Amino acid sequence: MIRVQREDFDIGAEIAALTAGKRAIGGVCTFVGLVREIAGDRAISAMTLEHYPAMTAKELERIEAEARTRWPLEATLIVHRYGRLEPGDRIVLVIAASAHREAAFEACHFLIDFLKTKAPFWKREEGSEGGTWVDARAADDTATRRWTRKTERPQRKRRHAAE
Amino acid sequence: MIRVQREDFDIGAEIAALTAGKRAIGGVCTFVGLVREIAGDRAISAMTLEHYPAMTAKELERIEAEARTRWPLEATLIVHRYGRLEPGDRIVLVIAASAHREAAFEACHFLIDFLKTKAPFWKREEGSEGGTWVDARAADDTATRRWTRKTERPQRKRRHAAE
Amino acid sequence: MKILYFAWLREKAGRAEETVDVPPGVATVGALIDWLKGQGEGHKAAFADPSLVRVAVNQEYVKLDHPVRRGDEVAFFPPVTGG
Amino acid sequence: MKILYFAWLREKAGRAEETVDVPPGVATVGALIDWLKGQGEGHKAAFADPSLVRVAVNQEYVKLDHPVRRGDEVAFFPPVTGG
Repeated sequence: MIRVQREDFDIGAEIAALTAGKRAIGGVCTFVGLVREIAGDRAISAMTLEHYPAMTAKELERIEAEARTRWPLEATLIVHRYGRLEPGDRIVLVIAASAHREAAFEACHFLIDFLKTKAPFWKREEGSEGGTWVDARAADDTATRRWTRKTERPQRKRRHAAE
Repeated sequence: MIRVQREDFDIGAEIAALTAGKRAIGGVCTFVGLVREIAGDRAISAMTLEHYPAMTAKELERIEAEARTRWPLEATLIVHRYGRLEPGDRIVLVIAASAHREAAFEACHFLIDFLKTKAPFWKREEGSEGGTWVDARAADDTATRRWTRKTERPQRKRRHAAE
Repeated sequence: MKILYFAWLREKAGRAEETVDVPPGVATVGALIDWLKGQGEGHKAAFADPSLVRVAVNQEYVKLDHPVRRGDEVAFFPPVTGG
Repeated sequence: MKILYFAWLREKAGRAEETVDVPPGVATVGALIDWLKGQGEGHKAAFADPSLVRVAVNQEYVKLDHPVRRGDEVAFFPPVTGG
């Protein structure tokens, strides 16, 4: 399930609603992204998240569907906010629930890594010297490439063996 | 911070309390373990968690301290329940918060992996044919060994490079 | 053809969207960018460094050689920074 | 010396804890287990397969060659299954 909204979300309520009655779930991994007060060495007073509504929904659904082909998941949720946010505010929520904890961890990690490089959101940070569009991080591309299926990493095999 | 308790916990409230006012946090990774209604091919009606109180607290504190030497964490929490639980009930909560999501994910994963093989808890499952003590899973030992520092895995290096 | 601009491309282009009638020769994303660059200083500034520009046609990521047709929704934006 | 038993070791030993006075020669965890096995059928059953038994002395995991002393708290239990 995916949702893009201006409003805040309640993590506990989201997990409870998503997992209610699904008694095959053994592990729930959740990631929450928060607005930091510092970006690089610059103090941030607020941030505005712009997005491309028609495409955002499609991309998030695509990412979620991909995760569900890769891991045996009982439930997934992505909630992403847009609009003006302040330090400490929640930006994004990703939940992956599975019978086993490895699948929950991997899928949750995959979802946020992909979201960071594929979902059409842009952050504009406001500091004392005005606003600046955030630059994409090369580290995010690297994180996403980790999940490329063609270059099967030894680690991925090892993890599955541990399940 | 660690807590061992009979009572349930409120995930959203725990995350909010743990991260309140800590504006350097950019990512919070949370794991929640739930009682499944099936274990192997056996239906479970309830489970009782026994533990060794004096040692449990020490072990959880040790595991938490170890995570904090390995990753730059702003906050960590482990809450583990004991006593009688039913399918769908929450068993354990692990939270790791950091400026960066990779550290939050890795530390949270490390904490639950270590807890599973080090913290002195024992599960007794009740089914239609009576109670059975749960056997330790070899997969849990494998998962814990992944984090052994001496056998540095290529994956661990790659991940850190991605930060 | 509907053109959308996001983030700093929107600011440089001076508009969030516009509907354009492109000449028949403009059949790919790359050709569309070249044509748009001739439409004013803002457009020229927006596309000054093509390596910073990402493109979606009908809400799907595409490359510069992707075809564009009448009725398409073509969006230009910088690398994404959500999450 | 205080001995604690958990999970199925507790059930087999038929007790959660006991305070024992061990002979002077019983100076390691391994020797303590051998001595306890002679204390009754329940004890014998609990320690029937030593590979399934984990030991903590004063709440720290130890191996069979770890020393035990008067005043120690020695706990026996199966591999843990929490989380």
